[in-house]
Amino acid sequence: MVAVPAQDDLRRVLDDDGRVLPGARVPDVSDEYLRRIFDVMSLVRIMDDRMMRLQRQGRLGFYMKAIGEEASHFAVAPLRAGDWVYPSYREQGAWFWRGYTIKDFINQLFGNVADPVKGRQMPVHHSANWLNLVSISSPVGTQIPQAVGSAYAAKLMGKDDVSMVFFGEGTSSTGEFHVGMNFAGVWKAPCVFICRNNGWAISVPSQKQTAARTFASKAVGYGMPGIRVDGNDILAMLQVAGEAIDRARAGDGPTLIEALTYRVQGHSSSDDPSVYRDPKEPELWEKRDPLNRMRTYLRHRGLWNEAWERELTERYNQEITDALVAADHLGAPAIETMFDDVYEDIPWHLQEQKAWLLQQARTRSPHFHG
Amino acid sequence: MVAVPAQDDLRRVLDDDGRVLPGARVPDVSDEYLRRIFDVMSLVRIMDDRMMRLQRQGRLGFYMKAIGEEASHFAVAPLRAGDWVYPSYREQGAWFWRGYTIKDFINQLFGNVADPVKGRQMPVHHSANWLNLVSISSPVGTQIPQAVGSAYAAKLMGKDDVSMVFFGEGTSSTGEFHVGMNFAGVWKAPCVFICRNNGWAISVPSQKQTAARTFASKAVGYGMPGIRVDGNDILAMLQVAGEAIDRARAGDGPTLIEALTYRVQGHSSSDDPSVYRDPKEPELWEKRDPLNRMRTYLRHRGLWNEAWERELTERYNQEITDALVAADHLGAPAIETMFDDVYEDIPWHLQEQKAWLLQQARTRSPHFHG
Amino acid sequence: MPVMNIIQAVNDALRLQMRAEPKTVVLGEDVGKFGGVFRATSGLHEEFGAERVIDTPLAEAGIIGTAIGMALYGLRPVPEIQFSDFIYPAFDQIVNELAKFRYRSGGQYPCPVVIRTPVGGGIRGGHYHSQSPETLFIHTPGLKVVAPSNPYDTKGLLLSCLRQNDPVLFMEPKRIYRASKNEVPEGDYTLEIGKLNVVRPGTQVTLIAWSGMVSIAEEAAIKADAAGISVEVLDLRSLMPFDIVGILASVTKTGRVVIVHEAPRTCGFGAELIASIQERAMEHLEAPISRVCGFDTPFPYTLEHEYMPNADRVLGAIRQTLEW
Amino acid sequence: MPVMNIIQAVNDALRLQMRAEPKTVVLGEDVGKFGGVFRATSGLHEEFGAERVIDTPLAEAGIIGTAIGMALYGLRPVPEIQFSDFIYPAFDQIVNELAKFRYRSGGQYPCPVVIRTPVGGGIRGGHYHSQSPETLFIHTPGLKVVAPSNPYDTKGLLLSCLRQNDPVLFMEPKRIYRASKNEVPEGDYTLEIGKLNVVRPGTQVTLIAWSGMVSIAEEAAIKADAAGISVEVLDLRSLMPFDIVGILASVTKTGRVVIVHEAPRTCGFGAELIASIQERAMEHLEAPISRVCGFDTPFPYTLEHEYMPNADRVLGAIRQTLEW
Ligand SMILES: Cc1ncc(C[n+]2csc(CCOP(=O)(O)OP(=O)(O)O)c2C)c(N)n1
Ligand SMILES: Cc1ncc(C[n+]2csc(CCOP(=O)(O)OP(=O)(O)O)c2C)c(N)n1
Ligand SMILES: [Mg+2]
Ligand SMILES: [Mg+2]
Repeated sequence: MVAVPAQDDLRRVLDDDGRVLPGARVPDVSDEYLRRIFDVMSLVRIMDDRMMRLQRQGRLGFYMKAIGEEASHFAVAPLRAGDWVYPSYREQGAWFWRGYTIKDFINQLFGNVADPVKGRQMPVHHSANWLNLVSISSPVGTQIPQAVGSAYAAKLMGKDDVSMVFFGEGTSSTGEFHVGMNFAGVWKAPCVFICRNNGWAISVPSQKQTAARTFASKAVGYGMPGIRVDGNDILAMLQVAGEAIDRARAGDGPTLIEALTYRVQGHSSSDDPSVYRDPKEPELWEKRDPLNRMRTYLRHRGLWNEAWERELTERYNQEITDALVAADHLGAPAIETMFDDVYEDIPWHLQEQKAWLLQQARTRSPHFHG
Repeated sequence: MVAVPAQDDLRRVLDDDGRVLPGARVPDVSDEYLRRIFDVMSLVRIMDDRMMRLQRQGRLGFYMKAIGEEASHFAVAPLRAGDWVYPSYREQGAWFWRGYTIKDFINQLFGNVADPVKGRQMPVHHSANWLNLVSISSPVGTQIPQAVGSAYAAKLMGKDDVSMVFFGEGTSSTGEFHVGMNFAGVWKAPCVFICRNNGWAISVPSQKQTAARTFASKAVGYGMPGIRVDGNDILAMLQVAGEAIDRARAGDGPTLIEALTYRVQGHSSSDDPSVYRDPKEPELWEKRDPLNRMRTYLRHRGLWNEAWERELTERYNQEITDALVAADHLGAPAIETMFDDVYEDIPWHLQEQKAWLLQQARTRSPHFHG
Repeated sequence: MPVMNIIQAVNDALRLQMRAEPKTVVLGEDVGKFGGVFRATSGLHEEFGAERVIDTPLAEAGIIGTAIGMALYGLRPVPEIQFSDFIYPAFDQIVNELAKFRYRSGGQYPCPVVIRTPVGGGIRGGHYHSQSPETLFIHTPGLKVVAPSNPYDTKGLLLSCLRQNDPVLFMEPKRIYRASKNEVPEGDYTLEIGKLNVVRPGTQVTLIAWSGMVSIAEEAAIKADAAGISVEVLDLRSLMPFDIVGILASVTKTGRVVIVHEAPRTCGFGAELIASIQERAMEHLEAPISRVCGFDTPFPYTLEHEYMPNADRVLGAIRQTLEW
Repeated sequence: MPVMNIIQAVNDALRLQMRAEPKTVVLGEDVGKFGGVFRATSGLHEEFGAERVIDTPLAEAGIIGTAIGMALYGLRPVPEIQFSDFIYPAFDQIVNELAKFRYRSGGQYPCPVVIRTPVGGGIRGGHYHSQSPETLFIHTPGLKVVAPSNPYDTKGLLLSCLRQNDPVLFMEPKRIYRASKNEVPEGDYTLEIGKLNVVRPGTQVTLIAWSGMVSIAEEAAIKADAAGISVEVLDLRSLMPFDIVGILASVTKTGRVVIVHEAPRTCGFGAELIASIQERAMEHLEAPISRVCGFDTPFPYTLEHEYMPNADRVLGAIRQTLEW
């Protein structure tokens, strides 16, 4: 069972009910900014819910939810547009915050002709180079040294862009985590590492990933600061991410942030957590739900009312419905696109294979869209 | 430049001149044991010297010296015969201490018919299963998770054997280091990790390997103790290794030991350090030579005299000469042995290839020994 | 005899062997309480405990690296790689260590590790849940590569693998994990590694397949039969070593060969089969040997059915071979 | 024109490109002050500084992983893997990431990383300083694989690689790093990737080689010539894509083919060449295509000369092909 964390080494601003803790410093952010975050966080919640239902209806092959972890996505909020983000598969908020649209998102899930990645990857493997959001990979951890490379490149090219990379606590066990962190330390790369500790890696609890006291403590081995933050506390998230981004941009090097949160539901649409974990555990964490806590905080600050939330919920639900309807009318990418983008130009052997497939398709295949 | 280390976090018993430091506890070991260690340490020094000269004469393809680092090898001394050791390529002392003979050693270097590994690997890649010394690999770091696997296996099989693994500080940058250490922490594996920090990984100084303050501090990330020891201080080495081995055997889990030492000469016979490092740096370290320090200590303890060292030097030199002469008379392994040990039995395709080669060899090759 | 699917056959073989041989241990991601993402190790944790059915940290290099050390020490580890697409972080441990340990130590250190891993496409898994990496391991001396296509072979071959002393990559066809069913003896039995199975005898064309492609080959053979073409379908079952005698017996009879595999065409195992056959039976060949394979692109998502070989394509190749 | 060896050609190409294109950076183990263990990057650190000639920590996965991120951001990284035997810790980054980035992102993220690495045996390097892993990368869609055999081709091809937008594995034949010398233009020039070179024209047998085996092939051709056999030697230079047109032009002329490579025989690139040739030119073949390769064992130490293909073996294969 994932214990509710000791307070001592955990950065918090809000208590579990969304009230500012005595003595806590509230980050200096505008009302409008906070409302935008709540807006996008709500969208993530709504989207996850809708897509999971669609998946259960058999209309979507696969989906991965972030329910209960959404606040951690907003580590990207203090970034500039020119900064680079390497997400894992569970940070929908990072995409929407940076301008990825509901249409982009849904078209990717359906892998249709309007999918930004041309139907090449499974659902939830987005890519948006126009937003400096890097293509998601399934093998976990690979993005970590890559983010360090981008961070180094910015530094070398005399730009002050920062790179940020997300991964789960399970992923901290990979060799890639180690080599990425280690290079970042040596290079003083302007890179911020967000380890979403949601307690579980599919069926494996975080205590089986490492014997270290905290994931943040792993920073010691790389000569960089490691900060543990309540990942369900949006204000604390914004604060520690903002500090780390500033440090990086100022040339003071990388930071590891462990965002303590919890995977309230299954790992993905293919998972059934009842097989391996106590159903009481998620209940414990539902009380610390990031969206509820943010709502309470906004209400206290006079920034929330029911009508507003109702309006945005309706609006997003409608947008999602519209995007789904549109997506339904969009076919699969043309069969010949299978051979594009393997290389910049199509070499002879792929030309040959393409011609053969088109020939086959014309005469036989029921799936021919070309 | 590799700085002479701060005293604070470094375990030492002897000062640089081989005198016991005020307040230091001398490990409780017998005179005979210490003399045996000095004996074997001398052998390593003599062997390295002879083999390097041989290599320079073009009689040996390749060699790797340990000069200046020999004390660190004796981390194996407190082990039992049943314990397992996974060396890297620079711990000759570990081999000789456990009973690997001068003949074995030299036959391996020559890859002749008496080579314990049948001429399969480059010089210095020994293997001695009868001594629980595991086959050395060139790719660095791979032995680290392997040692953890053996440690786990012993635990599972109800034996109290300990595994010990050696690697250089450069190797701590590999993914294998991380995954091995991490598994060991989680499994509380009876495994002792000896990181020989000799300041250099070929031409790369240790400060370019990591931004961590010390290599020992990396243990924090794995929830195990990390101890930094003066690797040129034989008494301190025996002490920390003995403690770690006892902990492991008692079921208290793994330990990372950083043995601070220095690679006084080139990385290998192929290297020329004058290209990349200040020649004054090794001079600094020669004053801290582990063999000299041990000699002084033994002399103070009344365990050393010149005649004894002269005798053992002569004896070893003679044994080496004899082994070289014998090795000279031993030919290469028979050509058909190339196909043995790929699998337990030789499958059809290798039978076919073997027959073809023997046919070729009979008619053509000047190298045919079969 | 009970009817089993492939998952059940794997599970049964592991359970039998773990009962018979206390040194056999299973390790990998999610193999414990959860029983594996495909449930192949289901129930083993309950029966044999967390020490022998080990949920590891998320690191394939660690899974294989520690399995090697276990095997050297005397255990019989059976690591699972959750998808073969995730095997590459362990690639160094597999090709430089596991495969070479016996050889490089002059026979001192055998390393009997049996790596189980699901392979192949057809489950809408895209780039990273669909790959068929057999070439990489067949090309690595020291490894055996076994690739059954049905439950009966799976159980018998897995038991054989667990009892021999070489490292094995045991490829399981995930698309038909549950769909492929046949009668499987309850108790112990083994099948010889390195022997193919003539799934369907025939006279005019030899059709070679393995793993998930055997059923496609059979489907094509049935269609061919309906069109009056007699096709002999060979299920290789073992790719390293492969059964050259069995292949040549068929090829010298038919003189025409079609090979089907899911992996990309270029440097796929089909190429080796062609090379090996033409070296030994050129005079019997009445047409070029043809291949129906995955294309030389990463495995796509939406177009996966267009990517994968199917019976129509195989039939097309059969016809072309005959018309040559 | 100055005479250079392969090391100098590599060095010259890197220097020229780094001068012309400030985004080009070199990274790897010991590539900085030391100039690489083979000295291929010698002097670059002095000229371009530690920020563009980067001594990395000891981790191939980090070298390639960070190089990918650099390339995505806009740099032109040229990582060195010290020996190709040590490339496997980076295998996941190469096959799952580098090779697939452009494709999986729908063309959004090209990833122009040129990995330089010495390959092949003959330097008494044993298992881990001798491997020829080309098959593994040719079989990975998305990568180009280039393997020059001499200084002139090395410089021209390396410059081409550095200026195109796909990831490349650039294999350097370490045995002849210094021994192979020819005239190399001082300034800029490029050679087209994907085109073979007819090293020696001939009429009776086509002999296909690349990398360190080209000189062996030439030696065999000279011996054959002395025996009255006319051999056409093709240096493939580029393995992915490979020059099928050039190969077929020769094969349709000679009707007989011998392929030489150092990598183990089974699933080596020779197999693909055989498959591709017989698919397209079966009617022209007058004998089975034969292979002279490394054996299917790990690369041995003492017996390395027995292991490696040599001119006598190639000549033997040529004779057998003619006698068939
Ligand atoms: C290299 C690799 N091995 C295995 C997997 C299969 N897998 C997918 S997600 C996952 C667990 C990841 O856990 P964590 O890093 O904690 O992220 P979370 O899912 O909790 O967000 C595993 C094992 C993978 N994707 N990549
Ligand atoms: C995976 C891998 N990459 C690169 C090399 C080449 N190499 C051999 S030794 C070495 C440096 C090792 O340094 P360190 O770990 O500090 O050990 P030391 O040589 O100092 O004892 C390198 C880079 C290798 N053997 N293995
Ligand atoms: Mg997690
Ligand atoms: Mg070192």
